[in-house]
Amino acid sequence: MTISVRGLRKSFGPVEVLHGIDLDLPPGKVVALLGENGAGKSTFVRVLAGDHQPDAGQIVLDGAPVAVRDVAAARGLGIRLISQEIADAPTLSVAENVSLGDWPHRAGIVSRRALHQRAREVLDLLRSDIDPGRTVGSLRLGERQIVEIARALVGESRCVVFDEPTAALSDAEARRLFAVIEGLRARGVTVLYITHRLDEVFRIADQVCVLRDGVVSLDAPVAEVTTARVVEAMVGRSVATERFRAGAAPGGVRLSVTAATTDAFTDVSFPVRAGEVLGLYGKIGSGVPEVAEALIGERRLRAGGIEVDGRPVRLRSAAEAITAGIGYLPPDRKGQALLGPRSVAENLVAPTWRRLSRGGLITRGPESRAYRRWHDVLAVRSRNDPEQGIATLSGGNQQKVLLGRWLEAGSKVLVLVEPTRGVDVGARHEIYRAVRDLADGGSAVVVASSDYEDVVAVCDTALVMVRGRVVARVAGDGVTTQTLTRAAGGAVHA
Amino acid sequence: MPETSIPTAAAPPAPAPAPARARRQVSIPTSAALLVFLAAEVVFFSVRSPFFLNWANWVNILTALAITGVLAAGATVLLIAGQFDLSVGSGVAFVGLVLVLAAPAVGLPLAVVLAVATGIGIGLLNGFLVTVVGINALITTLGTLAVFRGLTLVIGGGQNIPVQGFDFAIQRPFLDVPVPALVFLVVAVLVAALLRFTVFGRSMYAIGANPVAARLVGIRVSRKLFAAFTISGACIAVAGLLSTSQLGSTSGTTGTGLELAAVTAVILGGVSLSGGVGGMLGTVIGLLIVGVLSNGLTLMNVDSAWQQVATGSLLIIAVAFDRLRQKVFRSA
Amino acid sequence: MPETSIPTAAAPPAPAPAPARARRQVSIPTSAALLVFLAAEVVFFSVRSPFFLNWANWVNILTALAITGVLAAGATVLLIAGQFDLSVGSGVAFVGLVLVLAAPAVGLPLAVVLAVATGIGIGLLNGFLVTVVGINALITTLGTLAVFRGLTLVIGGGQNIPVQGFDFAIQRPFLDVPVPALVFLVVAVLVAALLRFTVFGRSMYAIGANPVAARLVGIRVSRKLFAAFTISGACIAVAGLLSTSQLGSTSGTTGTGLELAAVTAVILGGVSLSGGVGGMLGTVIGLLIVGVLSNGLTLMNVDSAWQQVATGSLLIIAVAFDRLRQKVFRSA
Amino acid sequence: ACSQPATGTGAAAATAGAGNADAQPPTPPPGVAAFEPAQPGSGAGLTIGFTQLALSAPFPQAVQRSVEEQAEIAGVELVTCDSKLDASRALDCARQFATQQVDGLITFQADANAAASICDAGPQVPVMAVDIEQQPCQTAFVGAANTYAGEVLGFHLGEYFRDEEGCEYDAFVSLESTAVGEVNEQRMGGIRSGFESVCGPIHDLRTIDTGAGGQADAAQRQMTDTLTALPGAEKVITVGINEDVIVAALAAARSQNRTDSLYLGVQNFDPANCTIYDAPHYVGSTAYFPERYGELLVPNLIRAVKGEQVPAQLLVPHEWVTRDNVEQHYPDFAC
Ligand SMILES: Nc1ncnc2c1ncn2[C@@H]1O[C@H](COP(=O)(O)OP(=O)(O)OP(=O)(O)O)[C@@H](O)[C@H]1O
Ligand SMILES: Nc1ncnc2c1ncn2[C@@H]1O[C@H](COP(=O)(O)OP(=O)(O)OP(=O)(O)O)[C@@H](O)[C@H]1O
Ligand SMILES: [Mg+2]
Ligand SMILES: [Mg+2]
Repeated sequence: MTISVRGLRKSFGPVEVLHGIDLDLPPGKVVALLGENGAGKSTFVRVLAGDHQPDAGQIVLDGAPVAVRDVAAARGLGIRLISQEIADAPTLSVAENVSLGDWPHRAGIVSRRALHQRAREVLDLLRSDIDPGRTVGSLRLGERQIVEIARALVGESRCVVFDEPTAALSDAEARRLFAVIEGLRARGVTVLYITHRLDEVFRIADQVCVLRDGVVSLDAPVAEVTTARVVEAMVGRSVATERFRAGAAPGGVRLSVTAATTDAFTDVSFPVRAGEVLGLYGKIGSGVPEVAEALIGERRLRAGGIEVDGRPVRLRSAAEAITAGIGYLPPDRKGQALLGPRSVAENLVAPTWRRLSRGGLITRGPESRAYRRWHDVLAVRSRNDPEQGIATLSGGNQQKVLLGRWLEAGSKVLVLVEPTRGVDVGARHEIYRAVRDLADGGSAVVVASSDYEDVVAVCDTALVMVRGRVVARVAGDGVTTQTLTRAAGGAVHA
Repeated sequence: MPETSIPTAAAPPAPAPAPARARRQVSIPTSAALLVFLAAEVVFFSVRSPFFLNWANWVNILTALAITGVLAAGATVLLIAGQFDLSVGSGVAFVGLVLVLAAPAVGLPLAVVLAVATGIGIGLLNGFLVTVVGINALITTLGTLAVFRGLTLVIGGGQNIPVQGFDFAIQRPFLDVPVPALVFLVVAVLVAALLRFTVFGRSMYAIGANPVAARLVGIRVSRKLFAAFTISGACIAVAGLLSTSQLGSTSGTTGTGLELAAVTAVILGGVSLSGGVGGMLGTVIGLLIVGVLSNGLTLMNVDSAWQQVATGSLLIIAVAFDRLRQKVFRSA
Repeated sequence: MPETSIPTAAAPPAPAPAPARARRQVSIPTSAALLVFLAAEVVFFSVRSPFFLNWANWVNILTALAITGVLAAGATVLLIAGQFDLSVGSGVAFVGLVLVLAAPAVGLPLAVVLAVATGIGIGLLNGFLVTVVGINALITTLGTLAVFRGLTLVIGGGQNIPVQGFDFAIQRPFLDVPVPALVFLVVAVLVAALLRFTVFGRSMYAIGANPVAARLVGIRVSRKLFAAFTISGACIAVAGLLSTSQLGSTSGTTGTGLELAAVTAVILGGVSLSGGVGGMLGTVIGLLIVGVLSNGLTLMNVDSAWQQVATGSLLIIAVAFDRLRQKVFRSA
Repeated sequence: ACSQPATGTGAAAATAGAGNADAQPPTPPPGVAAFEPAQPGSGAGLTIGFTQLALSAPFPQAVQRSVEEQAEIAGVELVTCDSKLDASRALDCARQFATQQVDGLITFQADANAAASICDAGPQVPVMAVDIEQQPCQTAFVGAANTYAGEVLGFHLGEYFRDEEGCEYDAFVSLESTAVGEVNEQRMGGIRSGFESVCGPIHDLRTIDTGAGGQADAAQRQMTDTLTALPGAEKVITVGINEDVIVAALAAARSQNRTDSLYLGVQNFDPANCTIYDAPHYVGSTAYFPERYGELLVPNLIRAVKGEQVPAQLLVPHEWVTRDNVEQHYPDFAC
């Protein structure tokens, strides 16, 4: 049976986001859905999954139009969505989250055993060793993403939609996900797969569909397309995969970490010079994000020290770190960075309120200047209204605004964790350029990422970490996909 | 009791950082900590009053908290789903009024049916306003709180009105325990089971923990919340019958402040304002902590003003005590 | 402790669902919708009562809501940051008591200083318990609510205690407007400016929107919240002085229920329970909607029971009305 | 004293502004008793349970202190339980006294209809009902003759208006508290009938509910609006369920410079409350002597416990107190 979409339209208030989408999703096929940030991918799949109601057009199942009144109805039809933003119940156990919404029960009585058994089974499918008894709130972002995915594998489904599932996954986790997707395809399930990582497309997709400004700009079998053509269809221009290297020779040491040790990593040392971009590359459990947390004062050092501009700093809180001239882009957009109900402008200048204020009084001028500047530099897709609620921006565009925060703050030391998570190809380059410009302006930048592309694209030097220890240090042209993955993979045991 | 152990599990690090606070706001005394507290109270009062430890007195304690307890049961379901019902107090008064006015006219049996229908009706009204119209629960139930208190005074003229032959609540079927206490126990067990073992119960937790997630996994949030408000309405009905029956009359002020008493017990028992955690057992302990205190202090002939001071401080100390436990526990 | 540090960070406990809930549950009547409502009230009462539209009566309305309004101002700041203060009502009574007891002993000027210190002290106590000890705001202020009501009764013996020569609040400095109304206006303007134009105000919104994110952009969340509770304490002090001076005395029941009246106005005015949205203007409109209604109904000699019914219904209708507007607007 | 001869019915007379010249003062009900302090040690070894109405109000507080005093003298052990104007709390109190095996009860509780259950739940011992009937278990009713007390106030208020103003007034504001149950109706209703017996049917009646037990804030707010709705009214008769609401009414008037327009008739007399007695038109109060209730309650309860007979009605000798006769009743009156 085929799911088809005909003339689908969707607006939010005055803004039309989808201008009539026509698409066929044949069974047993993996369809990659691509598009710039704000192209309408999530909105489209949310309509498909019954979470948004279309303003026009219809969803056709086996030739018969179906009404998808709400998510429950969509699930009834076998359509499941793993949404872009993690949507789980943090206070409940992994097992419950896996079965969230369709608990195994007899006459309304939940069977605890079945609950745990089921969780164990799907987690095994994903070869994950997360304990089903744990509270989801206590899991890493990546682990939570795994739980989200596991949820979609419970029970029978005809169509599973993944909205940027790998954004928070390690390569290893991603590989397991692909295996699972293979399995789904083999069972005749339709898979709709949203991503910004083109390599994934050619790895798993049978068909490529590109959304551009709310219309389908490309819909073809993978065999017939090239990366270049896909990118063209997405951004309307070709994007060279350039590398952004230091313009001038780096200056004096701005940030130096010596023999830093916490429960999550041991004996980590590195200097970062003014104008230098240092990459911290490592997969889950490598301790990379934890090093970043230590730099922002979210995690106390057990041993070792941190110096900024040669002055030792004791970082007991984010506030202290920021006062010491350190900026920090956290990995979890919704949970750690977004001021949900507030405006784009307010989110953008959040760390700089004080600086932009006069004696504690907000000054509109500098703020709107900051807004206009970064809105353009980062090519944020929005109504271009400073007062627009940031929650109404697409995931990727939210990410750009949050990065803009720290570019505006122009911190001496900038720590970026997963800076391009959920950001489209075009925008990636805007971000890399912005980071580089910042470094050239004399900042020391640390890019902590599990995505080697970030490191390769913009870092002068890179440390590879495995299970809390630095296992390799590469510099200059030594920073390549191969060296990074080999160093990191070397210590990975199946 | 997995749900109450959760916040501790996910408890934050370090002295004062704010997720800590965010967490702390939702973080709550585990039953363990509260039980210790309750035990302390019991020991204290046993020493101070010869009458405290005898069966009759414990029956009193249970009976005294029965009506608040029945309402707290409903409040527990709602609060776990992140909702409130502040209309329970005036609801009880209105149910009572309907009963006493209907009884002479249509006879007791039918009057009871009407009264129960009224209670459930109040729940349905709240549910409708919150889930269908989409008014937030606080405004809605603050509104219905005023409306039903007002109606009670308008119709009842602020008088207290007697009812004849409706005294089931002062019977003591067995072990010399009056009906209200027994009803409370039954309701508590039912709600505990509902929350712990049923799909409905689990979806309350899911909705409370994250309504967006609940929606995205296909839980029909509105319907479930509607049901939850209806349950609260049923509790109002039961409480109304108990109150009217054990007094043999109802008045304009019946039930004043019950909403706060109920919510206090629930929160003290470990349900967080932001929903998704806690359970009926905690609520029962919360009820006992408050109930035992006021019983014990009265036995010791402590002036009611001082009782308020004591209750307030205890509320704070009980939770502070748990915060402390958590810190020690963590840094240990 | 390290494992706990990530989850806390990674977990969107309260914050993340908040925006979603803010949209679905806690509706935010835009000032526009509420203003229409207020206008409707005004028109209605102008027609029904000859006394409604004259200046003296508007002065009454303002004066009548002054005390609630001052407290609502503090509540607005707190609620925007996702916090509560239920202790304001009994705080007012306690401040008044301190004043009337101290005045004869140490003289008025010093007594006033003591009273103000008391109010701010209550705020500091709440702030300390919430931000340092880490008890959630509801439990904390429910506790202090009981404690200070109790102390007021213990010390004041429930008596009505007069104070001599402290009648600044009945003066009418200009335009025949009594001091309380003027004080309220000043406080309202100050708080509005604080929220709208200062970094402090901004951080209140940020904390309410997402405490974790707020912390990570360098906001010292504990300190700010502590300050917010202190502001609420200052409002308690001011309200306490106004109330005592207006009545020329204070009693055990002074200020009962003010906390609910204040919170009602704030929520009605559009501040969401989950924090991060709303403002002082909304609160003022919320206060007026309630104040005008009760004034108008009293002018029409409507008995107070019916007034409760009317107020409750209106509360609901006002918000429902706005929900409707939003739905129509969205589907348009 | 009467300007014109009374004509026709009281009502007609009243509207004529004359008033009923030969109106008779209300007759005190049977059972008015004299205060008698308890005999020292007379109650040694006894325990008495005292269910209070609401310790947040001055009146019960005064009763409380007086009872404590007398219990002290008599050597009785006193256990208090506050019902906070809530019958179900009173019921809990009764249960608790049963477990505590007290020898006698003093019950001051608002809901007369709930008395049956409360009696049933309490210990089977002598019961003194304070101000509110506690059937079937009450041994004696002690305290205010509520209706009579109201009528006394109303009558003298009426007399004053008949003699001074020819029964002319602009409005009659009654500050009540439905929360205290029938006592409210008995006392406030008594005032009205007493007044009407002199000046005929009341016109321009404004009844204001001032919340549980009569709360100042509520009274002040509504009084302010009421005065606005009575522009130019210079004779506003103001009666209240307690002194708090009268103080509040004065505050409301003061803030509009209309203190002169309030003619005050007050329930109960608290010699300390000068705000009221210094008001320009303080007409008078019905004294309840709550500060002496103990002298009726304690000795008689002790007798009842010892099996002696006590009268079924022990009523407070209500007095009409004005600035002229106040020193007779309160020699140390200081205002
Ligand atoms: N609730 C909403 N209200 C208003 N506008 C919205 C809302 N949700 C999304 N939008 C807008 O619709 C457009 C498409 O958003 P959508 O989330 O579908 O983009 P996307 O393709 O998923 O981008 P990304 O790759 O960044 O996730 C964006 O411009 C966004 O601002
Ligand atoms: N009715 C609405 N009004 C305003 N904002 C909304 C509304 N519904 C959703 N949003 C916000 O718009 C944003 C994009 O829409 P949505 O929430 O459906 O996607 P998401 O789950 O946040 O992730 P994604 O980036 O994939 O869209 C979300 O962040 C959401 O908070
Ligand atoms: Mg998206
Ligand atoms: Mg999106």
